[in-house]
Amino acid sequence: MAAISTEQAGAWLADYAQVIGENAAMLTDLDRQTGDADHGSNMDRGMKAVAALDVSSFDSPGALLKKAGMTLVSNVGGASGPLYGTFFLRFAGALDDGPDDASGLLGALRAGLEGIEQRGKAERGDKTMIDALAPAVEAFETQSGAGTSAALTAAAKAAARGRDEATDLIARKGRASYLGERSKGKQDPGATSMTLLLESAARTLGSA
Amino acid sequence: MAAISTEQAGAWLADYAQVIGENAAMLTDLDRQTGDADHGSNMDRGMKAVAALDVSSFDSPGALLKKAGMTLVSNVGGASGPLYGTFFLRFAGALDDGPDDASGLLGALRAGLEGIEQRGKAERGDKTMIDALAPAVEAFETQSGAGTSAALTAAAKAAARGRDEATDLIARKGRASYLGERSKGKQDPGATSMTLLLESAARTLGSA
Amino acid sequence: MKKLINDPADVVAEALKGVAAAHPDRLRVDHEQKIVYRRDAPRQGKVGLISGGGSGHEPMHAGYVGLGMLDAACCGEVFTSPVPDQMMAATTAVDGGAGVLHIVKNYTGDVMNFEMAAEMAAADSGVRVESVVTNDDVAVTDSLYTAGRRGVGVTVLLEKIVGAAAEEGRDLDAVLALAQQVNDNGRSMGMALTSCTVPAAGTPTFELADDEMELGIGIHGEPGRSTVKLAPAREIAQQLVEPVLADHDFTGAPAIVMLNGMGGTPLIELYLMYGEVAQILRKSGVEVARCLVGNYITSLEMAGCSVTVLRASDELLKLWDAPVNTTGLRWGV
Amino acid sequence: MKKLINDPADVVAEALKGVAAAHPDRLRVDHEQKIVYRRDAPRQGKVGLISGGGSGHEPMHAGYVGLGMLDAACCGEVFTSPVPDQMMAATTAVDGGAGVLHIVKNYTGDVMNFEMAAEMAAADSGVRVESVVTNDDVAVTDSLYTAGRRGVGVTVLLEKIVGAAAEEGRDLDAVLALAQQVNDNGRSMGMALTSCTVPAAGTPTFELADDEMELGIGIHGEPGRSTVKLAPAREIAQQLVEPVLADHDFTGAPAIVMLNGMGGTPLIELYLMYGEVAQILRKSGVEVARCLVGNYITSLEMAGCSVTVLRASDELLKLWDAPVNTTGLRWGV
Ligand SMILES: Nc1ncnc2c1ncn2[C@@H]1O[C@H](COP(=O)(O)OP(=O)(O)O)[C@@H](O)[C@H]1O
Ligand SMILES: Nc1ncnc2c1ncn2[C@@H]1O[C@H](COP(=O)(O)OP(=O)(O)O)[C@@H](O)[C@H]1O
Ligand SMILES: [Mg+2]
Ligand SMILES: [Mg+2]
Ligand SMILES: [Mg+2]
Ligand SMILES: [Mg+2]
Repeated sequence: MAAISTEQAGAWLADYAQVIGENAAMLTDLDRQTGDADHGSNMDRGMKAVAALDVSSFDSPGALLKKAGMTLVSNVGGASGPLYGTFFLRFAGALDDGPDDASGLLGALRAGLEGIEQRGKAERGDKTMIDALAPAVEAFETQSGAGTSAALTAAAKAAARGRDEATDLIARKGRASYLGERSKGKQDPGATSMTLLLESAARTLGSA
Repeated sequence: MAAISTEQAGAWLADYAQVIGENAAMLTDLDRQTGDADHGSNMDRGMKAVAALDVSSFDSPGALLKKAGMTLVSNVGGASGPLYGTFFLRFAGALDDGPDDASGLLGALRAGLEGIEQRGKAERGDKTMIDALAPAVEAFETQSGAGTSAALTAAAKAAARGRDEATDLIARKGRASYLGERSKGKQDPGATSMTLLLESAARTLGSA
Repeated sequence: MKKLINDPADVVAEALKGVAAAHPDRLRVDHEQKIVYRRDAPRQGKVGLISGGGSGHEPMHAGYVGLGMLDAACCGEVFTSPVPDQMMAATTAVDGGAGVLHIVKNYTGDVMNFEMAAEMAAADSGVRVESVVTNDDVAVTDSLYTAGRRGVGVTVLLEKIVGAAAEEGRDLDAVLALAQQVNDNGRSMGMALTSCTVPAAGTPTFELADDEMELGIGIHGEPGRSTVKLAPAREIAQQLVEPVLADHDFTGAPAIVMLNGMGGTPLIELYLMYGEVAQILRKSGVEVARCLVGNYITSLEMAGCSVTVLRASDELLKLWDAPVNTTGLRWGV
Repeated sequence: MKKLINDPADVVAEALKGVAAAHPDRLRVDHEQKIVYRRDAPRQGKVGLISGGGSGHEPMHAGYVGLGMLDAACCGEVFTSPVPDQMMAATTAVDGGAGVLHIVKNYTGDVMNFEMAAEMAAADSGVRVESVVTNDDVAVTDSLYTAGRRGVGVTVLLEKIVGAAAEEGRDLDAVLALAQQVNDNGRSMGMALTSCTVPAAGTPTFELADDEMELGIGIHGEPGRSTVKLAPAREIAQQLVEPVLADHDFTGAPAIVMLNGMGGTPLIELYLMYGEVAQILRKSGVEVARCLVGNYITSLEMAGCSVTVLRASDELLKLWDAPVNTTGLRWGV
């Protein structure tokens, strides 16, 4: 038994796919301002493919989330494909191997973060999705004693705060880094989609 | 002795060159609406070259105007180059060979008109420069008894009238003919520059 | 107006400086007269081929000067036919004793200027000059009450095929007859998504709303036959191919097809359009033997495309496949 | 948005249909995986060359597949790098036993996707894969606090030169070393007069006033280093060439120069720009041995251009001149 059920993992992916669909235009528009105007369509293409997976055919949440990660790698491309793909692949591995309480989820989140850091060679403060995910993992850790639900809510809030704080930064990784000073004041698309992912987790994995 | 002096011919060309310079943008704009947006720059390029001729080096008005015609042919291109070039070449020949009164000028104008008709294979009503020139020649003929000055004034007025009447026609020659019905209501650039030529003649050849 | 230019009056002269700088191995440029020559012209015994027209249609015509195609291209101002002096000079310069063919697109200005040049050449130089006037544009349906069909895409195919025949050593009569045959068997139709801006004019030649396109355009940025609702590529392909097929029988013979960009449309869209066109042709029983997809005869930065179909034959295909070495078309060498 | 397309989501797939329809003699298209193969791949004993990237840069890369250049091109969505599955499939398909070189442009997405593909290929198929990452864009001056210099124009020259070496039968180590040498000796700089519109986004990526231009752009319609006042071609040439020459020594060796259009700029302007660039290079003591003028690596319908200069050698010129038969570059065959 892992920290969440396969059904919960499925609900998370379904919810995120829907949220991404609803926010694709907004994400692409953010990417228009500091990148190449495709982050929303990239994520949407990927999550549509993920949403088409048959949840009932997977016998563990890790198996499902691993397939989701591979599906993202195979369908998204760009920077976000390998990064989100790696996130889910690592998350999945740690989840199935971890304990069945909040600390299991924490381990999975941390593994996902480390995967993104390794793949993208970026760190906090570079104005990327890491600026939403890293504070979220921290907040989850701080609150994990209060149970998964409270920890996820705190994580989602921290992600949003991290996303907003990153807006004032100068990008040092990814396409936005070419803008130098001009990236200041623009909200990062990846940090935005990452915040949506954690908000979606809070909605769907809370009762774990 | 021809119907006009070499100096008068020179004054005509100089005046027309100036008028074309002033109206080049307007002519190009008319051509933008029914053609390819170059009639003003075409005529201006040609008349600038004509204005650079040394009038004092020609020993007859015909010699000067012939050179002007050749200069237009060599510098304008497009439809208007051969047409205005032919006009001046034929005008020049008839002028030097003709009598030294108004009828000499009439013969020259008529020769110019015929040259344009032959070169362009167009006729009155096709919505071209002919629609200004042909009525001008007629009016000149009607008024030629009253002297060159009166005849030229009548010719210029008739040209303007012809130009305006042509606006309602459907073009059947030149680039505007591709527009079919859509050419209706648009003023023809060539009829406009031709009217300017006759107005210029009225100003400069009137005392002939 | 946003263009990579200096003074609008110098665009053609300065572009020719670039052509001369880029291709000294293959071309020679007479900057005074604005004529682009094949480096090794005149070729003794070979029929000389010259063409020309307004500039703004690049690569046509200067891009088609070289082995297996034109001997010279006379460059007019933007969208303004060249002057007879240019054609005269080019005619004299490329004549290798076998006469010269003038390839003229059917526009009033081009026809008159080439006519004057041919008259003068006959009188002055004694070079035998023949002319072919291309008029393949099916958008002009009425040729009695118009200046007649415009010469568009077929001009490119004709210059290639006739160029190969001249290179082979055919005589002027044979080359002229072949040119006529190519023109008679080719048809084109074009459309625009946007207008273009003549440098000296400074503003777009026509206006189109965001949901409109122009159907039946020529190549001078002039408005077309009609302004219609913007449509998906699939329908546009239909609107272009149907009038072409309705005007000539293209079945039962190999066809050479050109999907041409007007200058501002990216290659990805041209290939997409070609896919649509190819499908319609297949369904209509037209067997495409050779094709070109790209910018070959353009209207400055206009967005849009045109379709040209030529009814070919084994002989025409052989000439098509013959070596050509120009900056715009190159193969076999 | 005015484009010759059907559904924005289908642009790449449908353009590939057109590519397949147009060039069955030279190319084979895997529509499922969006890979364009050289018709006769794999070639036994030849190092396989694959490249790929987002679409919207045509003719790059599919236009460079063929004899003397690439064996396969993996086509991503518009401006989105392809996915590892594509590179994996292409790698396996083109391997002729001599290993495969991945030619990657330095963008975060491209690098990561190709990296994953190489990892997977090494694990799964046993094919030896090496990679070269091009990064020639001098507009990115700071590579510590950015994703590093972008891979732009040099990629085209590299694919040609390295393609000739692979065709000659050189082994993977030699081909890789040559690729590194070409990348190390080439520099580029680009500018835009207008933005472009990603089909799926529907609005232009950035805004520019009528009197502004964007300097130091990449090839994804992303804004550049700075927005500056629109200038005459002569000054723009200076603004592009100076940083290129400041970054590398191009004197004392033959140079290969590319004046590249971004997709929406007509050839007449590109030649005009080349004239300006050639003059500056001459004055700076750079001897241009070969050049390309045209649309070779584009950003959809963006108006603008880039300059690439490669310090060559007799050996590189020999490889440059070797036969190439792709839809985007062709000579000697
Ligand atoms: N090296 C990196 N590490 C982590 N995240 C990154 C990195 N580079 C880019 N990103 C994230 O990816 C987002 C852009 O994704 P997307 O637009 O889909 O890819 P692309 O930039 O290839 O078009 C950025 O907003 C940023 O958050
Ligand atoms: N066949 C013709 N006969 C007489 N005038 C003509 C003919 N064709 C065109 N024109 C005149 O030429 C004018 C256009 O000249 P211009 O714009 O300089 O040449 P082009 O049409 O080659 O660009 C038209 O407005 C018309 O008056
Ligand atoms: Mg992006
Ligand atoms: Mg005109
Ligand atoms: Mg014109
Ligand atoms: Mg992208």
